[in-house]
Order: sequence, then structure tokens, then C-alpha cells
Amino acid sequence: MSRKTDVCWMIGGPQGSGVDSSATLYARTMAVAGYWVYGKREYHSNIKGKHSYFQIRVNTEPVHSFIDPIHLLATFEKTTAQIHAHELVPGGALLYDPNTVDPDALEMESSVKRFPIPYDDLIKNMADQTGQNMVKLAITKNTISVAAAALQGVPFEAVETAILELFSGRRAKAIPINVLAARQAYECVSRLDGFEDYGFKLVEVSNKPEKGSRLLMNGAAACGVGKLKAGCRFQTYYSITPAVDECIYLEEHPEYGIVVYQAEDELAAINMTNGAVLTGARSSTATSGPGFSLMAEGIGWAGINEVPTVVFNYQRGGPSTGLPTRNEQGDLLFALHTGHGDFPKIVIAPGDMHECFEDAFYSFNYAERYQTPVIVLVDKALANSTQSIAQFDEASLRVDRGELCGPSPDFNPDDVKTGMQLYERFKITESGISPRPLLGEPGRVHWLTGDEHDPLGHITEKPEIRLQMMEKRMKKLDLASQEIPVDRQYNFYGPSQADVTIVAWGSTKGAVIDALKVLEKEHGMKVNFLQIRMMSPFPSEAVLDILRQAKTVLSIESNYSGQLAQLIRLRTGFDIQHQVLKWTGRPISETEVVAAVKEVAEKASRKVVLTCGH
Amino acid sequence: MSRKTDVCWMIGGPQGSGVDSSATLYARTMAVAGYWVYGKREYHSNIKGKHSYFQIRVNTEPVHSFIDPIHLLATFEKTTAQIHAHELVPGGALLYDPNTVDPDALEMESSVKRFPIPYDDLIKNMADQTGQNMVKLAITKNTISVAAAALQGVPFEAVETAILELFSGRRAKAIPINVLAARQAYECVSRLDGFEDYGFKLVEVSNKPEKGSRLLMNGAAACGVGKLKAGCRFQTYYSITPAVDECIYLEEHPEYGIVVYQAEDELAAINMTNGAVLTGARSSTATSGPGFSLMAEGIGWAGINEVPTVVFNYQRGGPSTGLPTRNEQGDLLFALHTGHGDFPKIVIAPGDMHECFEDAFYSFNYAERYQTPVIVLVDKALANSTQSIAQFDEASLRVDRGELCGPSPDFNPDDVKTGMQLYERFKITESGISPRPLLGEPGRVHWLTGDEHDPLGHITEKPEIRLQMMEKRMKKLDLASQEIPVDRQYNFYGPSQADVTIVAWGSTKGAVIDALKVLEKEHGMKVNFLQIRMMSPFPSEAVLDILRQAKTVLSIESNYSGQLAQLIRLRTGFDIQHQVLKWTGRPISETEVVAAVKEVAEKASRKVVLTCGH
Amino acid sequence: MVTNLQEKARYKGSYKFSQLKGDYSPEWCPGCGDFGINGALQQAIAELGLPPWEVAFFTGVGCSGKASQAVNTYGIHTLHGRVLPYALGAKLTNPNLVVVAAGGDGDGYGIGAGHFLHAGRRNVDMTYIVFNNEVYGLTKGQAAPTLALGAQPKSLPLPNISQAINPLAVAVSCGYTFIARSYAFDGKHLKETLMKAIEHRGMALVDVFQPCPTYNDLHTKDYYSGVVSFEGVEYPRTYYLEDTGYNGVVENPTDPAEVSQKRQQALQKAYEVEERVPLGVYFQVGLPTYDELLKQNLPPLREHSPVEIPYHDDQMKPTTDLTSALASFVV
Amino acid sequence: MVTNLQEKARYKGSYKFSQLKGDYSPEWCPGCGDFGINGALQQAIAELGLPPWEVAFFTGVGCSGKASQAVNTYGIHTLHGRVLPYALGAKLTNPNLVVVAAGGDGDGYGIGAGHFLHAGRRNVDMTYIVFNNEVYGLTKGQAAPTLALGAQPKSLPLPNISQAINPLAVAVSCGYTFIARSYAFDGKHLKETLMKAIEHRGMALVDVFQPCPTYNDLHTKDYYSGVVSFEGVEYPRTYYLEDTGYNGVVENPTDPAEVSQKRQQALQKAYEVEERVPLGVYFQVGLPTYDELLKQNLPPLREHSPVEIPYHDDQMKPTTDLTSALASFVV
Ligand SMILES: Cc1ncc(C[n+]2csc(CCOP(=O)(O)OP(=O)(O)O)c2C)c(N)n1
Ligand SMILES: Cc1ncc(C[n+]2csc(CCOP(=O)(O)OP(=O)(O)O)c2C)c(N)n1
Ligand code: SF4
Ligand code: SF4
Ligand SMILES: [Mg+2]
Ligand SMILES: [Mg+2]
Repeated sequence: MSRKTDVCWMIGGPQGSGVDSSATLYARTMAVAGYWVYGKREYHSNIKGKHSYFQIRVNTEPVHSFIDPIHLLATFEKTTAQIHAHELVPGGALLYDPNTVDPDALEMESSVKRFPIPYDDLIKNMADQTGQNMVKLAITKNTISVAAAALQGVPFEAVETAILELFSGRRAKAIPINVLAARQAYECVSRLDGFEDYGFKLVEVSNKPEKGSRLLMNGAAACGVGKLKAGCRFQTYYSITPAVDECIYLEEHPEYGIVVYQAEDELAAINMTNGAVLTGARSSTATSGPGFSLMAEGIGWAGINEVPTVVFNYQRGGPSTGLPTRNEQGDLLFALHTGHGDFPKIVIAPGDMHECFEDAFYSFNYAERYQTPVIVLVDKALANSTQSIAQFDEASLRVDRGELCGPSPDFNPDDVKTGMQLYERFKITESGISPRPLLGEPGRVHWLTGDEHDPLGHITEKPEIRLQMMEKRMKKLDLASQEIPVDRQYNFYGPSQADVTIVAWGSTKGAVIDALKVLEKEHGMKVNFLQIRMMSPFPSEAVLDILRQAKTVLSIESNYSGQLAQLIRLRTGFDIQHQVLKWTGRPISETEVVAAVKEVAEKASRKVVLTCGH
Repeated sequence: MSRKTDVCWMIGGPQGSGVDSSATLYARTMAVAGYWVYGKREYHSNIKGKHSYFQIRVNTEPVHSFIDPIHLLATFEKTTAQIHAHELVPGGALLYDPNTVDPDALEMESSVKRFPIPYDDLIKNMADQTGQNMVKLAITKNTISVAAAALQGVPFEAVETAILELFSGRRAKAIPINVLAARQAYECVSRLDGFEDYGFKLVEVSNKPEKGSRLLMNGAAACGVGKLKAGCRFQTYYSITPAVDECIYLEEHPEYGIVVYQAEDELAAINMTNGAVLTGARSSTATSGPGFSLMAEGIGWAGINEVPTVVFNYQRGGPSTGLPTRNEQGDLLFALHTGHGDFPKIVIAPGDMHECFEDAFYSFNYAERYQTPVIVLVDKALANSTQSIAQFDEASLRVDRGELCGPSPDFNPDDVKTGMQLYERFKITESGISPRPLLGEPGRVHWLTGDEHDPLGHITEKPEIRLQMMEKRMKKLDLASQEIPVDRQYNFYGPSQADVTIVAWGSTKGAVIDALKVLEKEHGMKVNFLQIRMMSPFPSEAVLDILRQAKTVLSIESNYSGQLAQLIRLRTGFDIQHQVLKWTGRPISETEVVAAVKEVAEKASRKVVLTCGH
Repeated sequence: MVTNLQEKARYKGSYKFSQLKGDYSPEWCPGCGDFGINGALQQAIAELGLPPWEVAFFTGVGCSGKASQAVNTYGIHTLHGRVLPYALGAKLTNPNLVVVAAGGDGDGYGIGAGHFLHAGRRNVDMTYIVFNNEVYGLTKGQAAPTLALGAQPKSLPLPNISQAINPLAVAVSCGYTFIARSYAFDGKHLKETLMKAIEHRGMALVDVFQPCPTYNDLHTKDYYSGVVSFEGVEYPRTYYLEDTGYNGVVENPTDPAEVSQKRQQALQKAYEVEERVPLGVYFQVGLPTYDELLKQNLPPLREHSPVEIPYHDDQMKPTTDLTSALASFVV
Repeated sequence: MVTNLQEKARYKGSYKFSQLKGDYSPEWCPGCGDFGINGALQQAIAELGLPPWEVAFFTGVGCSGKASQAVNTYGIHTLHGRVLPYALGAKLTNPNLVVVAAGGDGDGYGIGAGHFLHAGRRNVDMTYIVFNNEVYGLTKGQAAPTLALGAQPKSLPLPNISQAINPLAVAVSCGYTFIARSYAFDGKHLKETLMKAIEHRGMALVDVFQPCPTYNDLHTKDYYSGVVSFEGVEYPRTYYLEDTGYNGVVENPTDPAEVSQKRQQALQKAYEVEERVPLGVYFQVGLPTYDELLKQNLPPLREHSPVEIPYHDDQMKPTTDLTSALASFVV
């Protein structure tokens, strides 16, 4: 039987039972073996007990999304088997615990191969061999599930290396037992009926990436790394899923000296950030929907005071508490219009891990250069998905602190008056940007206020000053639009001429990128893809240009109302005729994109609603 | 000299010195004399000392706006004269205190008539006559200023009646002294040089409106009255200008039993309202920009729980604290998109006093019928302007409580189980509306949660339920769009065919309505006017129809970015080519509308920026 | 203490507390104190004989917040930190409801601290239960404002560098008229305390120590049910205030000296949690409730509660007469 | 009390407080206590000899909020209720700043109550001044949370039906390490109290009685400067705690007994405002500040403050080495 280049493994189980660690280990195993992986994580807003699962796609080429069918389902209790067995492709494999699962009672393809794993026996064996307590050993069930790698033709060394790498430091003492568990399971699987003719073994990777040349991480961490690189020194947060992952990542790196402050609420979080930024420390806050809703007022203060505050909003299922642990791209229009009154906001949305890193880095540059709040919209699918990627490109990065005036050159420490000199913080300038002093600098004394103000920062209600100040602030967006490199505003993929042009943003990028290939190779369709990264200022002209030339334009978004399509209409007048939408809280797969594009191409459907995924 | 049909009076002075009472008295005097009035109030965010002024336009016909030139400026100190004298028309009149003001030093038309009012003498006189303390009597300076009515040819009886009507109840004891002050001043003015040939005396009203047939009030009170009529029983607020005026009005009417609750912040205000609505009590909250920014999360909860909460946002100059006491229509796009995620909001914006009353009344109907939050956008100019209007039409009003299921018909007080029966609060229905139970009703036990939920209100993360619940909620907007009478969605004024079509909303309506007449009569221009009242659901088809037929479309708004024009583009794709914008915090006058329309018609200007007013 | 609850106690003995246990499973971790609190609340409601449909149970967001989903009364799962505003809004418009609010210590003392404080000022007749587990359970164990300086439960990578607030002392300082503390797994004491709180006319706080076995390994079930050694003698960790002769109830609310003395006593006691942990009623005083004071200001409320005042007829014509509302505007 | 302020006192005697008075007029009403407070603060800063540009003066929104506009230091007029988060953010990133926050009682104890409470927990080294006038001045005299139940200043149409909170007791209950009270028109005492607060290492609260002649006719200048008759003898309304032998300062912060005794004493004294009004330091204790504790957790802060840690070179190339940040991800 020919080996495959693309297979999908899934593990499921009650929350808190180690499904995540199992998936982490599996993904690393595959990466160690030279494959490229993409992992999707689904879990409930619950601590222990509810069903969660992790799906990992393994490919011989770089891969950016998941697919819906699964080839190998690893289970160690009943629920997962019941829920997911039907997703197995014909000839796929089910690993199950014969003590709890009766495969005959499952709804699944009859050709699925059944691999009973005698978990209890394996554990008992280990207990006998090591003298350790069976209850404590139960957690190794997760390691056992990973051993399914055997079925995929991956050598045991890869599993072992992955275990060694993962269980480092304090956790190193767990290595032997996990290696033992893995080995037992690996061997056990290899001996099972059907092992040999299981049809989804993987082709070995020919051009195996060099060891150490890649990263296996998720979007939340990629954002965190970008912040560290940018020199972020103060991050506030109030715990919330999924934003908290980035904060925990940063907390785990005290060696960089970043103060990660758990505030009493999101009002404190945003306003502390505003306060911190005034000292010149690059600062940001991270939150998700409900917390972001509480930040509107603080963001407005940063707007009128031209304060370079950076806000990360990790979108999740809304409205309200909504689906706290599920995916959505539902905050776009809110983010663009958050806060009463008109003030400039820069809103960007990374679409993959590299863009997470980059946008996190550049968000501070934008904030400081244009002296206005920057909102970065990540989505849960991007934040929580694991992907193997090339190392980040750090060499091309440059810090841009914008115009800083520095302490007064006239300052003489012996003459207190020179330190007390006033400074026009909000001087009216051609570009709208006024050189910025930092709190504590001698000779730069000025004021800030949420009220309209004069150049010194004193409250004013004079119409003539108001007129200028609004213009000064707002025109900074024009400058940003001109200066920010085009490829950080949008990306264009695929042939310049195509039958269908897809417009999408955020995490959906991966599925579209992967789908382009499939559509071409398997369905002979010419499809190209416009990814929007910068939502404000919006690259209106470029977008309109591209869309006007397109034959059939189709937008794909993870929200109910097609928010990007709305934004495009608002900014360009272009009315996208075909919308593919998903609002079940589950991310969009390559499979769904392919099917949706075909449906639109064939039936000219105005609206395609995606519903896949549990 | 021919008498006039339209004149404008102004009074100014330091805040806290009684300018408002003076204007109130003046306006009432004119109304008593049968005229129609429109009064605009400008003040600083300050308690005592800063310059404030009140401008009152008097007309023989109903009038809906102010004009920029003034015919009579009443002052009792220097600043007002200095700031405003230049606004006087040639032949206008300046009333001033010769002890503090030197008219020769003022920048003003040379033909302005000068009327020195010996305030101190008048007061001393009164002190002598009444034996009262001169310092206490100083406040009657305001009454004195009103006596300028003499110059406009209004009989003293009107002043006297107005005083009697205003100083009622506890304040009645101040009547004699104020009448005395007014009479003295009236007589004094009548004796002054130039009195006879002052050119802006008013024509007597021919068809004088019946006494008691009109109301003289402002928009904040009109909203309050509408709430009382609607049966609103619970109003929360956290003091903020200008929303607090409505709340104070309601507090002053304890006889209606409405609980007006001063919450600890706007988070409490919105969420208490949500809680109160659950019991079936019609409830609302009122706030302005900064407070509204804090309500995003609470509004979202009402959205997902289908709670009929009514929120009044009195717009003022933004962003942030902005211009707290000045006008702006800057929260439209924020209100439409407030709160993370997609949920249905009804957003309406009254344009005059009658619409304030109506929209306040109907907002509760909409909220209850469509079981979703309703946001009413008032603006400061509407809230704080005084106008004489016809009595409200109460007869046509009907309460619509939407679908209420009432207590279970199976309830038997002797059988506790019948009271404990569960109820599907969020039953999936064709229309999206599920009959609503109230807390405390037997046999209707159910749950509410900000999380996605099943029909009983239990948290669920099931994709298939999510799919339906989002649709169910969102489609209520379609229903609202169909059911709400067209004239409450938009109004169309003027000839069906015109050279210019104006689009505007909110308080600007009055200036446009008045300008239409002037443009026709004085400039021979055919202009019509589309006023948008319902912002969500948006009457897209009708608006597009009208705009497509229009020759030249021009929008007029009090904000920087042309938010209504943006909304129209978003909802219809129609790109308005001419925008008239004002963001100085001062409302738009009839004068400015006329000039702007002419400019656009003559020069095809893409953008006209208005700046009039101090 | 006078209560208006007697008339509500129509269903004493007519149903069992287990009937209040719904089908919805809150999915708390095994051994979580939340089970104990929810059970005790169900018992208190049943034992008081309240009609379940006249009970409105509001909760915040957190593990604790799910409690309202799992009790068969009207259950309102509000927003994180906002449970008190919701509960107050409902009670003020329909005082006929028995209103119980509950939430986590993060919810109530953290993000909700402002409302917590101000609810004391109003003295509305309702009960507020705080699930005090010292952590943010649902977001994986971050420090709650009840966690002591230097403490490091297993969920924290580094020791806590913020101090804890003293919620009982704060409650005293801002006017709560009933302040008690109990423990999640002392079912009887908790049930009785909750009954007292519900019966109290005015704003009642019940702070409940709640083990979170998943994240808080400092104050576990074993800790609370353990013993303290003091000068060689072993005492149970928790004890009842009443057993020590402590009386937190103000007998004569119009006597400032007594009020002051009982208040100081409560403040003092509130700080005695280091070694042995006192449970019981720290402070109680009978003052006019907000609902009562409202009636003084708003005459129609003397006859009808806000939700009852009529405003339309059968044909849905509004019946409110605007004469007095418009009086000052008519010209 | 150890302070790091000595090194900052570089400009003692080199400028006059009047040089801190800017051109901006806050336009307070004649007779407003805000003048007194702002003046005393300027004096305190000048007398301490602080470099004005190293002082960051944050205020909330209200009449009081305008104070920051009228002092020639860095002045930040923040949002209503949010002054503490702003101040904390600045202090934590640049501990070299002398941070003073101020605002109204509505601002701080009303909408800002949550931050007020939590700032106590952190013990950051800064000063917080509350302008206690019992009303919302700038919005025309509504009740602030400091207004007593039943009180009806001239701005209110009906008597206040909410209780007042006791801000000093709340401050004790949530960990403030310096708690004092003064009076707007007792310039000398206020200035000295502010100096002590600024010198204190840790979170300091100074609650200042502030007459609002425009809206509050209950507690006026006359009231505070008046006398109280007690058993026939007349006493001045206000008195200094220190004069009565009261000592609020904990001498040995590591002695729990002393801490507890001083705390209870403060709580007791906090309630003695009915007749005579005590001014002075109610409580002070020297505990490690948040800034210090942070250093324990974050090694780089031992050398640099957050704002000082370098992250790019002269060519603006970022210099942060990501090796350890990426270590666990490399494959
Ligand atoms: C505005 C907002 N911020 C953050 C969250 C995320 N969140 C959910 S529960 C929770 C804290 C839970 O802690 P606690 O209130 O102590 O309840 P517990 O889980 O311990 O019972 C947080 C921060 C949210 N839902 N809303
Ligand atoms: C979020 C928000 N809500 C309301 C307001 C309106 N507002 C301005 S000042 C103020 C209260 C002022 O009272 P206080 O804080 O006691 O200060 P004071 O004027 O008495 O000095 C309020 C409610 C606001 N600016 N922001
Ligand atoms: S995390 Fe803690 S509080 Fe939450 S359910 Fe589990 S044990 Fe209970
Ligand atoms: S209103 Fe009161 S607090 Fe405000 S400036 Fe006037 S006197 Fe001072
Ligand atoms: Mg908790
Ligand atoms: Mg105040």
C-alpha cells in the first residue's frame, strides 16, 4: 500500500485528563521525524470533565491548516470514540480501550481498522516493572496514545527524542516512565492485527528540515515572543480565555524583565497600560471580547492624548460571554469603532504565526510612530493552534520609536528653572505628529487630559483649537497608510488572473492557502487570495483595484455577519456577492474552503454556511 | 420702520450667574406673547466663572433652529460684550452696563444701537423701595436683561405673566421683586435714546396660538416625558453631562413612581437596568460618551439574553472626555457596533422634540417586541435646546409589550410542582421571537446566561444549537425592519424632485427644515431632505432609492468623519459626494446650512467644514 | 429580626431540596467546594419553604458562577463582576422576589469590588454569597484578592506579591447589615447561615471558604477539617463564633454605642483568621432597607411595587396622565 | 520610616512653591477647598525640594480633577475613576518618578472604588489624595459615597437614602500602609501630612475634607473651623490625633501584635467623626513595596527599572536575544 503525504490524527478525552500533553508530544514526535504539523485544539469552558480534543495534521510539506476527515483516532475512554468515530475516513484507524468501548456500537465506516489498546494491562505491566502506583501511572495513558505513531510508520526514536525534549528541567524525572509507556504501546500496536495493512502510513520526508531550524508553537506564544523582541516591558492583563495564554507565556519568562501585571479588571489593565506608556516603556495589554468591551473608554483616552498603547484582543465566540473557548472573528467592526467619538486607531490582524510575531513587533513601532493606540486582532484558532514553522526572521527587524524629543538641551541641573520649562506636547504640525516627551524628562513639562486641549495639554473648549486638534490627530492615519509597507497591509496569493478571488483574514488564512493548492491540483481551478492584514487605515484603493479585476469574489469569515465584507463595502463601496460564513465557534478547515469555493463556483451561492467540527 | 418676523436675542455671562434663568424667562415671555422660539445654550464644563451664553430666536411662525447673526445682545458684564458684540447685525442692539463696558472699545458694526442699562442704579432703586439687601438683589440683573423685550415691542404683560408662571410653588415669594426689576428695566429701556428707531421690533403674531396649546421645553425633558408615558419604572444613571438633565427631570417627578437610581458607575447602571427589565418593569439608563463606552459589555449581555433594555446615549463632543458640554454626533458608528460579537441592536436617533418624546415612548415597545437592546442617540444640541412646540400627540400611542407568555396556566398554588415547571425561554421560532416570561412567574422557571445557551437557557457549546441561536437572534432585526412604520425609520421633506438632496440626522434636522424654506424663498433653490431616524435596522432600500434619484446629494453632520455618510455607504454602497461637517462642538445653524448648500451647489465642494459659533 | 419572609414561607415541607437540583451539571471538579455551597443553598431555600419561582438566583462568572445554572429556581448567570447590579435591579423593581446573588472571590472582590462596596451603602434586602477559594478557578488558578501575600498555591509560578483584602472588614466599613462566614463543607452551619442571611432584612454578605482541590493546595478540605495545636492542645481548625459567647447581633439599632461596639468587635474578629478560623455571624443590625426608604421618596411605591404600577389599559392605550409632567412646560 | 526620597530632595530651597503655580486657572468656585489642597500640595513638593519634572501628578475627573492642570509638574488628567491605574502604570515602569494621584470622592470612592480597594493590596510607593466634599461637584452636587444617610445638602431634591462608606476603614481593610486625614483649609497640617505621605514608602492615602460652598451647605468652612460643645465646654471641631497621644505608626512591622493593635486602633478612630473630627496619621506601617517585591521575581529589574532595560542598538536593531524565549519551541 502506498504511503501518504498528509494524514490527520486526533485524540480526545475529558478536560484535565492530559489530552493536551498527549497532543503536544505527538506533534513534537512528528516534527522530530521531519514532518510538518498543524494542530487544532478544542475545549470547553470548564476545568475538568467536559469533552475536549486535539487534532493534528501531519504532512511532508509545510501545512497551515487542518482538514476535517481523520485517519487515526486515539481514545482512552468512551465519549471520544462515540463523538468522533464517524469522522474517520474509510480505512482509518481507531485506537480504543476494549474495557470501555465496544467498536460495534459506534457509528463509523465499516472499513475502519480497530486497534484495541489494553491500557490497564499496559499500566499494570509498568507498575509491575517499576513498582510505581497504578493510579499515578494512569496519566501515562496519554503517552500511550501517542505511540500510535507506530501506525504511521514513524520510528520509535522520534517518540523518545520528543519525550526527552519535552520533559526537561523539573519534569525530567518523568522521562523514564513515559519512555517506558510509549515503548510498550508502540510495540503493542505494532503487534496488533491490521497493523501491517493500515493504509495511512506516512511517506518519509525526503528533504528533512535541519534539526533546530523550525519552531513548533502556537499563535499566542508567537505574539508573546514578538512583544519580547519589541522590548515590551509592561504587560497588564485580567485573566481571560484565550488571551491569558500569551500572558502566562510572558510570565514564564522573567529573565526578560517584563512586568506582567494581573490587574483587578480590564479597566485597570487598559488604563495602567496608558499610564505606563507615558514613561516611555513599551507597554501593552491583552484581552478577549468581554474584557475588550470594557476597554473602550481607556482606548479613547489614549487616542485623544496620542498615547502609543498596544492592545491585543484575542477574539473568541461572542456576543457576551458567548463561547469562551471557541473561535470567532466577531470583533472586527467593534474594534474599528470602539470608543465614543472620532479618533485614530490602527487595527491589524495577523493571519499566521509569523505574522503574529511580526505584528506584535511592529505594533509598538506603529503605536510610537503614529502616537495612537494600536489594536491587534488575533483569533482563538490562531492563538491556540500549534504549527511547525520556519524560525522567525529577526534580522530585518528595526525598532522605530517615532519622534521623541528627549530631555531639553537647555537643561542645567543647577538651574531648576531650566528643568521646569514647559513644552508643547501637542504642537500642531504638518504631519500631525508632535515630538513626544516622556514623563520625568527635564524641561519638557506639559499636561495630558482626556478633554480637548491646546498644544501644552491644557483643557480648552475653543472652537478654533478644537478644529485643528481633531484634524491633527486624524491625519496621522493618512501618514500611516502611506508609510506602512504594502505587504503588511495586505497579501496577495496565487495567480494574478483567476476564476475565483477569495478574501479572508486572520486564522482562516492558513486554510485558504492550503486550499488554493488543492483547488488547483485536484479540481483544476484557478483561485487567488487577498488577505487583509491592516483594517485601519484600510488599504482601500489597492483592495478595490484587486476586487474590481476579479471575476468572482468570495469572502470567507468566522462570524455571522461577514464583518470584513462589511468593512470592504464601507471603505470601497465594493459589495462582495458571495460570502462563506461560519459561526459555530469551530475554525474553518481546508476541506471546508475547498468545498465552499466549489459550491460558489458551481452554484453561484450567495451565502455558504459552514458547520463542520464538534 | 417695518417690524420683523424673525429676530435673535442673546444673553451671556459667567457660569452660575443666572444666564440660564434669564433665557428661560425671556423665552417664556416671547411664547406668552404668542411667538415661536428656539433657544440654544452654550456653556463650559465648569461650575462657576467661565463664559456661557444662551441665544434665543423668536419668530412669528414655528421655528426649529437658530441663526448665527444676533439682533439683540443682553450683557451685564464685560466678557460677553467683548466676545459677542461682533455677531450683532447692523442696526442691532447692545444692552450693556456702562460701569463695566465701553462700547467704543468693542469690535462691532458701527450701526449697532447702544443701550446702556444702569444695573447698579436699578438695583439700588429696588433696594430703596423694598428695603432688601443689594447683594441679594444682584441676581435680578437677569430679570433686567429680559426686559429687553421692550425693544422688541413685546408688551410688559407678557413679561409679567412669564414671571408669574415661572416662579411657582416654593419660588413664588420671589415674584414681587422680579416683577419690580423687570418693570423698572422695561421702563428704563423704553426711555433710552434710540428705542424708537430700533429696527428689529417684532410683528405681532396674527394667528396667536391658543394659551396652553404649546410646550416650551428641551429635548432632554421631552425624552423624560416619553419615558413616563411609556411606563418606565426604573431609570439608572451615573451623573454625566448632558444625560443627567433627563435624570434630574425624572427625579423631580416622584409622583409617577419611577425609581431613579444614581448608580456607582455606568457598569452598574447598565447591568442594573438589565436586571430590572427581567422582572417586567420597563427600565432604561441614560448616559453620554464616556459612560456609554463603559456599557458595551452590558449591552452585549442584553443582546444574547434577548433582554429589552433601553439605553439613551446623549452624545457630546468626543473622543474621551472631549468637550463635555458641547454638541457632537460622534457616537453613531460606535453605538451601532458596540460590544464584541454579533448581536441585534436597534439604534434610533430622534431629530426634534416630538421625535424625542415618540422615540422615548416607542423605544420600550421596540425593546419588548424584538426583545433586544434599543439604543437611542440624542445629541447635546437637541437635549439642551429649548423650543416652543405643539403639544404631544398622545392619542395615537399604543403600548406594545411584545410576546409575554404570562404565568403558566397549569399553575396550581397547592401543587408546588406546577410552579416549578421549566419553560423554554429561548424556544426556536419562525420569527426569532420567543414568548417571554418574567422573573417570579410560576411555572416558567428558566435560566439566563451570557454564554451561548439552549432553549431553557442552559449553557451549551454545541455547534448545532449555536448555529440556530445566532440566526434566531439576528433575524429579529429583519422583522423590526418590516414592522416598524416607515416614517419612524426616515422622513422625507420638500419636493420630490430637487436640485439638491440633503441627508442629515439628529438635532441638525431643525436647521435643515428651516433652511429649506430660506433656500427656496430667498435663493430660489429646490432642495429636499432625507432625515434618517432608524440607524439599525437600516432602511437600506428606501434610502438607496431616494439617493439614486437625487441629483446632488449632500450630507450634513456634526462630526469629523461623516459617520452617517459612512453608514449609508456600508448599508447601501452609495457614496455621498458632498459632505458638510462640523466638529467644533457647536451646533449647526440655519445660516450655515443655507450657506453650505449654496456652496456645494455653486462650487461642487466635496467637503465643507463649518466653524461658526463661540 | 423582623422579616417579610414569613408570608413567603408558603411551601414549608411541600418539597424536598433535591427537587431544586436540576438536570444541568455544572461540571465542577471532584471534591470542589462548590458542590457543598450549592447543596446548602438548595437546602436553605427548601427549608424556608420558599416558592422556587419567586427566588431569583443571580451569579457572576467563574466556576462558582455556574451555580445558578444548576438550581431549579430562576437562575441568572450574569457577567463577570456584575452580579450585584443585576440582583439589585431585579429586587428594586420587584421586591416580592427573594433575591440571592453569588459569585467567586475574583468576581466579587476582584473585578466586582466597586459594586461589592457600594451594595453595602444601599442596604437592599437581599443576600450575597461569595465563594472564597483564593483563586480564579475558571481561568486556571491565578491569585484572587483573598490570597495572602507570599502565598503560592500550586497554580502560581511565583509567590503572590499582592496583599489580601479582608472582605469582612470591608463589608463592615461600607455598611453591610449582615456579615457572616461559613465553610463549604460544613453543610449544616452553611445552610443555617444562609437561612439567616435570607431572613435578614437588608444587605447580607456570606463569605464561604471553598476548597478548590484543583488549584489551591494551601487551604484544602484537609486544612479546614484539620486541627490547630496551641500550647500543646489540639483544636479543630474552624469553630463557631456563637460557641465562644460572641454575639454579633445589634439588639438596639438606635443605640449608637451598641452599634459602634458591635462594629468594632466585628472588625477585630475579622482579622482572626490566621490560626483558628471563626465561622458564624460577625455582625448584624436592623436598619431601614433601601426599598423602604424609596417609599418615603416616591408616593406611588407605597401602594404598588415598581413593576406593578399600571400604565396602560386593556386596549394597550397608555394611561399615564402627563399633566403634572408637562405642567411647567405648558405655554 | 526609611525613604528613597532623600536623594530626590536635590532642590530644597532652590525654588518657591509659587513657581509651581501655572498659568492655567482651574476656575474653581470662590471659597472652594480645592484651592487649599492644591496650594498645600505645591508647598509640600517645594518644601521637599523635589525636581518638579520628576513629579507626575495624576488626577481623576471632577472639579478636583482639574488640579493636575494647575500645577507645573507633569500633570495628567486621566479618566473619571481611573486615576489610580494610570498612576500605578507610570510608577511601576519608572520607579524614579514621584507619583502623586488625586481625585474627588466620587472619582475615588464612587466609580473608582474597585481600584481604590485594589491599590491597597499592591502597596506601590505612591500617594493618593482624595478631595472629600461629599458631593459630585462637577456634575452639580449629586451625593458622593461619603455623604451620610439622610443628609440633604442644598443640591439634593430629596434626602440621601444611601449610607456613606468609611473610606479610612476601607483603606485599612485592604492594605494601605499609610492612612491619614486632613482638611483643605488647614494649610500647615495638610502640607505636612502630604509631605509625610510622599515620604512614606508604600501606598499612602490622604483623605482631605474639602468644603464645596456651591453644593454642600452641611460641611462648610464654617463647620470645620467651628466649635463643638460637649458638656458645656467648647472644643474646636477639628483636632490633631498626635495631640491626644495617638500614635498610628507601627514601630516594628514584623511584630504581628503591634500591627494588629495599631490596625484596630485605626479602625476605631476612623469611626470617630460624628462630633469632633480627628486629623492626622491614623495608621502607618513599613512593608516591602510592590516595586521591591517585583525585583525578587524579575532578575533584570535588580539592575534597571523597566523603562531603562535596553532593547535596541544605535541602528535601532533590536538587541533582545530570543534564545531562552524560543527554547521550548525549537525542533
Ligand atoms: C470581563 C471579563 N473578564 C474576564 C473574564 C474571564 N473570567 C471568567 S471566570 C474568571 C475568574 C473566576 O474566578 P472567581 O470569580 O474567583 O470564580 P471561581 O472560578 O474561582 O469560582 C475570569 C477572570 C470574563 N468572563 N469577563
Ligand atoms: C465615565 C464617566 N462618567 C461620568 C462622568 C461625568 N463626571 C464628571 S466629574 C463627575 C463627578 C465629580 O465628582 P467627584 O469625583 O466627587 O469630584 P468633585 O467634582 O466633587 O471634585 C462625573 C460623574 C465622566 N466624566 N466619566
Ligand atoms: S477549578 Fe477549583 S473552583 Fe473550579 S470547579 Fe475545579 S475545584 Fe472547583
Ligand atoms: S462645585 Fe464645589 S467642588 Fe466644584 S469648584 Fe465649586 S465649590 Fe469647588
Ligand atoms: Mg475564586
Ligand atoms: Mg466630590
